[in-house]
Amino acid sequence: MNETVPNPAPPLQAVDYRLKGYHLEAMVAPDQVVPAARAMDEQGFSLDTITGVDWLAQEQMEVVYDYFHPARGLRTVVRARIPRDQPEIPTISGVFPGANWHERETHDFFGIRFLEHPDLSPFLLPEDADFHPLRKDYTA
Amino acid sequence: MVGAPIAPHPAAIAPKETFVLNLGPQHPATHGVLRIKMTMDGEYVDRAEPVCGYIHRMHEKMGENRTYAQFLPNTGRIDYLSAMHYTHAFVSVVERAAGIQVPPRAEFIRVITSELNRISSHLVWWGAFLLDLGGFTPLLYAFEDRERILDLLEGITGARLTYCYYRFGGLCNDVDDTFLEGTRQFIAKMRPRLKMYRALVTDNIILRKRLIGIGPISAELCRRYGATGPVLRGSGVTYDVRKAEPYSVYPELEFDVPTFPEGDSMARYLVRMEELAQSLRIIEQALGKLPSGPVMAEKVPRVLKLPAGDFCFAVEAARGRFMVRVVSDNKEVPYRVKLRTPCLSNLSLFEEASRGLFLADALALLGSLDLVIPDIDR
Amino acid sequence: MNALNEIYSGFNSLLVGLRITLGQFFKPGVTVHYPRQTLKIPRRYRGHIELVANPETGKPLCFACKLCERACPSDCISLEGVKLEGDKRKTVASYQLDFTKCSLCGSCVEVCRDGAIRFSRDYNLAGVAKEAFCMDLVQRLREQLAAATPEAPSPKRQAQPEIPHPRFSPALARARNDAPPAAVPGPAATVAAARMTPAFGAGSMDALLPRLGPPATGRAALPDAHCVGAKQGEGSIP
Amino acid sequence: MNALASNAAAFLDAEPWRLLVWLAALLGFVALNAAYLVWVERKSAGRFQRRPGPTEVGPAGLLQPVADGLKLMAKQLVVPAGADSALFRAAPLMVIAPVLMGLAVIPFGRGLAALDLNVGLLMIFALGSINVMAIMLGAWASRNKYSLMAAGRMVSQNIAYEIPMLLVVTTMAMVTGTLDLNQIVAQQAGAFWHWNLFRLWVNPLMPVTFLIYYACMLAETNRAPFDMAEAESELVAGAYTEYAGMGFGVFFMAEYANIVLGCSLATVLFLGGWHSPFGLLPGLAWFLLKMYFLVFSVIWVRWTFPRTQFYVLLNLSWKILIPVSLLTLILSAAIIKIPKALS
Repeated sequence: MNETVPNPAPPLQAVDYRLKGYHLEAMVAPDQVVPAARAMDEQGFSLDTITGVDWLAQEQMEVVYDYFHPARGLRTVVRARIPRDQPEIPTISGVFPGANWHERETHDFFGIRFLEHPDLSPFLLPEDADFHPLRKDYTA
Repeated sequence: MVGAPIAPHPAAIAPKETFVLNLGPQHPATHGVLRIKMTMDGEYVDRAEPVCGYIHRMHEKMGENRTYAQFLPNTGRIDYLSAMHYTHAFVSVVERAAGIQVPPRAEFIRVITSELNRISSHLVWWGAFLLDLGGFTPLLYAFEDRERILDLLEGITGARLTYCYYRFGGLCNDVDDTFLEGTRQFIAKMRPRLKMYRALVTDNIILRKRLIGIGPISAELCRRYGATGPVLRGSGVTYDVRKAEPYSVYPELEFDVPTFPEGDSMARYLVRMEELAQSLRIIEQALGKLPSGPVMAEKVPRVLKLPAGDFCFAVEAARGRFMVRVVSDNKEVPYRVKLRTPCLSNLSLFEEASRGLFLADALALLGSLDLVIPDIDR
Repeated sequence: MNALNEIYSGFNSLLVGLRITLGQFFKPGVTVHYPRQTLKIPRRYRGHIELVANPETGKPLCFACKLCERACPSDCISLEGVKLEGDKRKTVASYQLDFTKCSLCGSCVEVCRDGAIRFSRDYNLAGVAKEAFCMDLVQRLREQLAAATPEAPSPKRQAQPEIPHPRFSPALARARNDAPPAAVPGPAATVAAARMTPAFGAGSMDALLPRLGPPATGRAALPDAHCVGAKQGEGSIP
Repeated sequence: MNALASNAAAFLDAEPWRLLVWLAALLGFVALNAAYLVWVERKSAGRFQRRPGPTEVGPAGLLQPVADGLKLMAKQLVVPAGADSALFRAAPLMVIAPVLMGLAVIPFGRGLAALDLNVGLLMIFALGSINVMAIMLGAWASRNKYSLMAAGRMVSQNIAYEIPMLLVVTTMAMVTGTLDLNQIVAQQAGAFWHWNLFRLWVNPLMPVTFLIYYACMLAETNRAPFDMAEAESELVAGAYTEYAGMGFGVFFMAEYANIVLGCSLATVLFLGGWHSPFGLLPGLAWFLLKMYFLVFSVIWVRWTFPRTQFYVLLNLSWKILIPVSLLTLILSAAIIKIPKALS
C-alpha cells in the first residue's frame, strides 16, 4: 500500500478514456477493496459511487467502486467479484464516510452484504423490503 | 446586528435532553418527499438523519428492461429541473460506446440548451431557497425569468420540463430563428435582472446575516462524501466536469468556474449566482459560433447494440457531477444502467455538516445544497 | 465606527430592497389569467397522439405496421389492422392509446414513417375516471372528421395551422361535456372539435364504457377495470 | 319623535352604554379590518410579485374575505389528542380580547375615542403583554413540537422587544409630559413639523426613535421579517400548527388587529394623530390615511425581505435597539432638564 501515484497498490491499468469514460481501472480481490480505498484516499481521490453488477451466468456479483480526483480530473474504477451465493465484501465506509449510503443502496438492490457496515437497513426501498430488485433473477 | 453570529458552544450541547423532530416527508422546507429525522436539543440540531426513498422509482431497473432509445425519456425525469444535462449524459455514453460522431451544430445546440436549462434550474433553486429563508417575492421574480427559458425550450422541443430533445447522434429537430433570436433577447434581458437580484437579495443585510458563516463545509468534507457541483465549488475547489473531463464543445468556449473558498452557505449561494452569469456567457459565445449543417449523425443504426463492456459518461449537471454507467452485453437492451446522481452525495454530508447548528441554520444549509429529491431516490 | 458603518450599510440595503419591490409594484402583471386567457400553443407542442386522415379518402393513413407499438417505452399503444378487400395494405381497425401510462416522449411519432400519427393539441385533459384516458384513436378520428369541415386536416404535421385556443366560455365548457356541436366551418372548428372528443367530457363516460368491450366478469364498468379490457373489444369495431 | 331620538342619544351617551356601543363598533372595525387587510395584503403581495392576486370571488376578488371567513367557520375545530382542551380553545379568545381593549383608548379623531383615559398609553402596554402569553399558552396546549419551539421563540422575542419599545414610549411620555393619548395628539397641532417625528429640537434622534418603535412593532406583532412564531419554512405554522377553522381564523384576525393597533399608536405618538398637515379632509380621514399608510408599509416590508434568524433577532434587540433607545431616553431627559436647571 506504500507505493505512490503511477502505480498504487491495486494493479491499475490505463484504459482509453475516450472509449470508456475513465482513465484507470483495477480488478482486486474482495479483501483488497479497503486497502484500495485507502490508497485512493491518500492520493486525494473522492468517491464517485459504488454499485453492483449481477453476473448471473458466471454465478458472480461484481462490486464497482468509482473514484474521481477533484483536482486532477482523473477517473478510476476499482472492481471486485464475489460469489453470488455468498455476496459479502468489507465496507469502505470507514475510509470514505460517503460510501455509507452507496453501500446501503447496493445492498438494497443486489443484496450484497457489506461487512461491518454501520447500518444496512433499506435506503431507497421500503423499510420492510426483503427483495433485491436488480438481481437478474428477480421478478416482480 | 453587531458581531459574529452566536456559534453553538459545545457546552450548550453537552447536557442532553433531546427530542426527535420528524421533518418531512411533508414539510415546507424539504421541497418534496425528503424526511429528516432530527434529534433536537432545544433549537440545536444534535443529529439530522435523512431518510430517503419516498419517491424511489427504480429507473435503473427500467433501464434493463427497455432499449437504449426507450430509456431516453426516463433520463429527463431523474432530476426534472436539469433534464437536458441528464439526457446529454445518456446520449453521450451511447454515442461513446457506439462510436457515433455527432455533427458540430448539434453539439453547439446541446450546449446552448443545456446552459439554458442550467439557468432555469438555478433560478428555481434561487426562488425556493429564498422561500426557505422566508422571502416569498424572489420566487416569483425568478419564475418570471424562468418562464422565458421554458417558452424558448418549449418552442423547439414541445415540452416545458422533460424535454427529451437529444437523440443518439444529434437532436430530434433543428432550432429555428425564433429560438435563436429569442435566446439573444433573453440574454439581453437577463443581465439587468441579475443586477436586480443582487440589489434585492444578495446585498440584503438580513440574507447576509442568514448565510455568512452558516453551515460551513470544508473541501475535505466534500471529498470524503463525494460532494460535487456548486457545493464543492463553494468550498473553494475548482472542480467542474466541463473542465475536468471536457465533453461536447465546451473546450471551444471560454468560461470561468466560479469558486468561493469560504465554504459557508453564502459561498454556495454566490457560486450559483455567478454561474448564472457564466452560463449566459457560454450561450452568447455558442450562438456566435453556431455552425450550419445537419443536426443528426448520418449513420445511426436503427437497432442500437452497444459492444460488450462498460462505459461511463459524466456531465456537469446543475447540481453537480452526473454520471451514467452502461454495462452492455451486446444486446438491444443494456445489461445494467447505473445513474450516479449528484444530490445523493451532496445530501450525504448533511448529517455531519448540520451537527450543532440551529434549526433555522440547518434548514438554510439544507436549502443551499439545492436538492431535488427524485434525483436522490431515482 | 465600524459597527456604525455596518448598521448604516445594512439599513441602506433594506431601503434598496424596498425601492425595488415598490418599483415592481407599479409595473403591469406578467401572468396570464387562465382559463380566461390562454397562451398560443407552440407548433411542436407534444400532446397525446392522434391519427391523421388521408385528405382525399378520409381514412386513417395508418396501415398498422406497429412500429409505434414497438417503440413505445411504456407499452401504452396497442393497435390492430385489417386487410380490406381490394387494398394492398392493411388499414388500422383499432388504435388503443392508454394515456395513463404515456410519458409524452414522442417516440411513436418519430418512428412513424408515413406521418400517420401526430401530436394533438389537447392540453387541458382532466377526467374523473381512469377509463377516460384509454382512448380509441380510430373512433376519435371518426368523430373529429364528423365534426369538422369537409376538408380533413392536412396529414403533414408541419402544415398544421397555429391556432390560438378559443377563449374559455362557460357555454364551451358545457358543450364539451355534451355532444359535439354542429360543424362550424373553418380550422377553428377542427381544433374545437378535437378538444371536444367525448373521451374527455364528464358526460361522455357512458358513451365510452360500452366500447370497453364485453365485460368478462361484469366488472368492466368499475373504476379498476383497466384499459386492457379495451383490447377484448376489438371485434366490436368494424 | 324628536324627543325620543334625543332621549335615545342621551341614553346612549350615558357611560356604560356609550362604552358598549363603542366596543361593538370597534369589534366591527377590527373584524372588517382583519378581513379586508387580508385582501389588501393578498392584492399587494400580488402587485409586488407582478400578478393579479385574488380575482375570482366578487369584483376584483372583493368578496374573497367573506368566502374565506365562511370556509373557516364551516371547518371543524380539531383539538389534538392529548392536548389541553380548555387552554387550547381559550387561547384564541385571549389573543383577540386585549387588542380590542387597547383600541378603546386610541383617539381616532378629536374626542373620538371609546375611553378618554388619562393613562391610555399605560393601558395599551399593560394589556399588550397578554397577547404573547395567550399565543404561548395556545402553542403549549397544542402538544406539538413545532408549536412548542415556536412558543419558546415567541416568549424570548417578545421579552426582548418589549424593552426597547417601552423605552421608546417612555421617551415619548417624557417629551410630551403625559400618558393621555388625546393630549399627546393635541400637542402636535399645526403643520407637520409639529409632529413628534419631526420635533428634532426636543430630541435630535426622533426619527431613530420612530424606527426603533417600528421595528419593535413588527416584532411584537410577529410580522415578517420577525415572524418567528409562524416561520412556515422552519416550523410549518409555528404556534398555529394545530389550529384549524375559526381557531386559526381568530389568531389571524388578532394578527391584523395588532397591526392596526400598533400603527394607530405610531400615528398617535409620532405622526400627529388626526391633525392634517394642510387642512382639507376631516381629522378622522387623516388619521386613517396615516394609519393605513403604515399598515401598507408593514405589508411592503413583509413581501420584500427574508426572515431573520432567531438569534440575530435577539442580537438586534439587545445589542442595538436597547442601547440606542436608552440613549434617546437620556438625550431627551437632558434636553428637557438641563435648560430648566440652568435658568
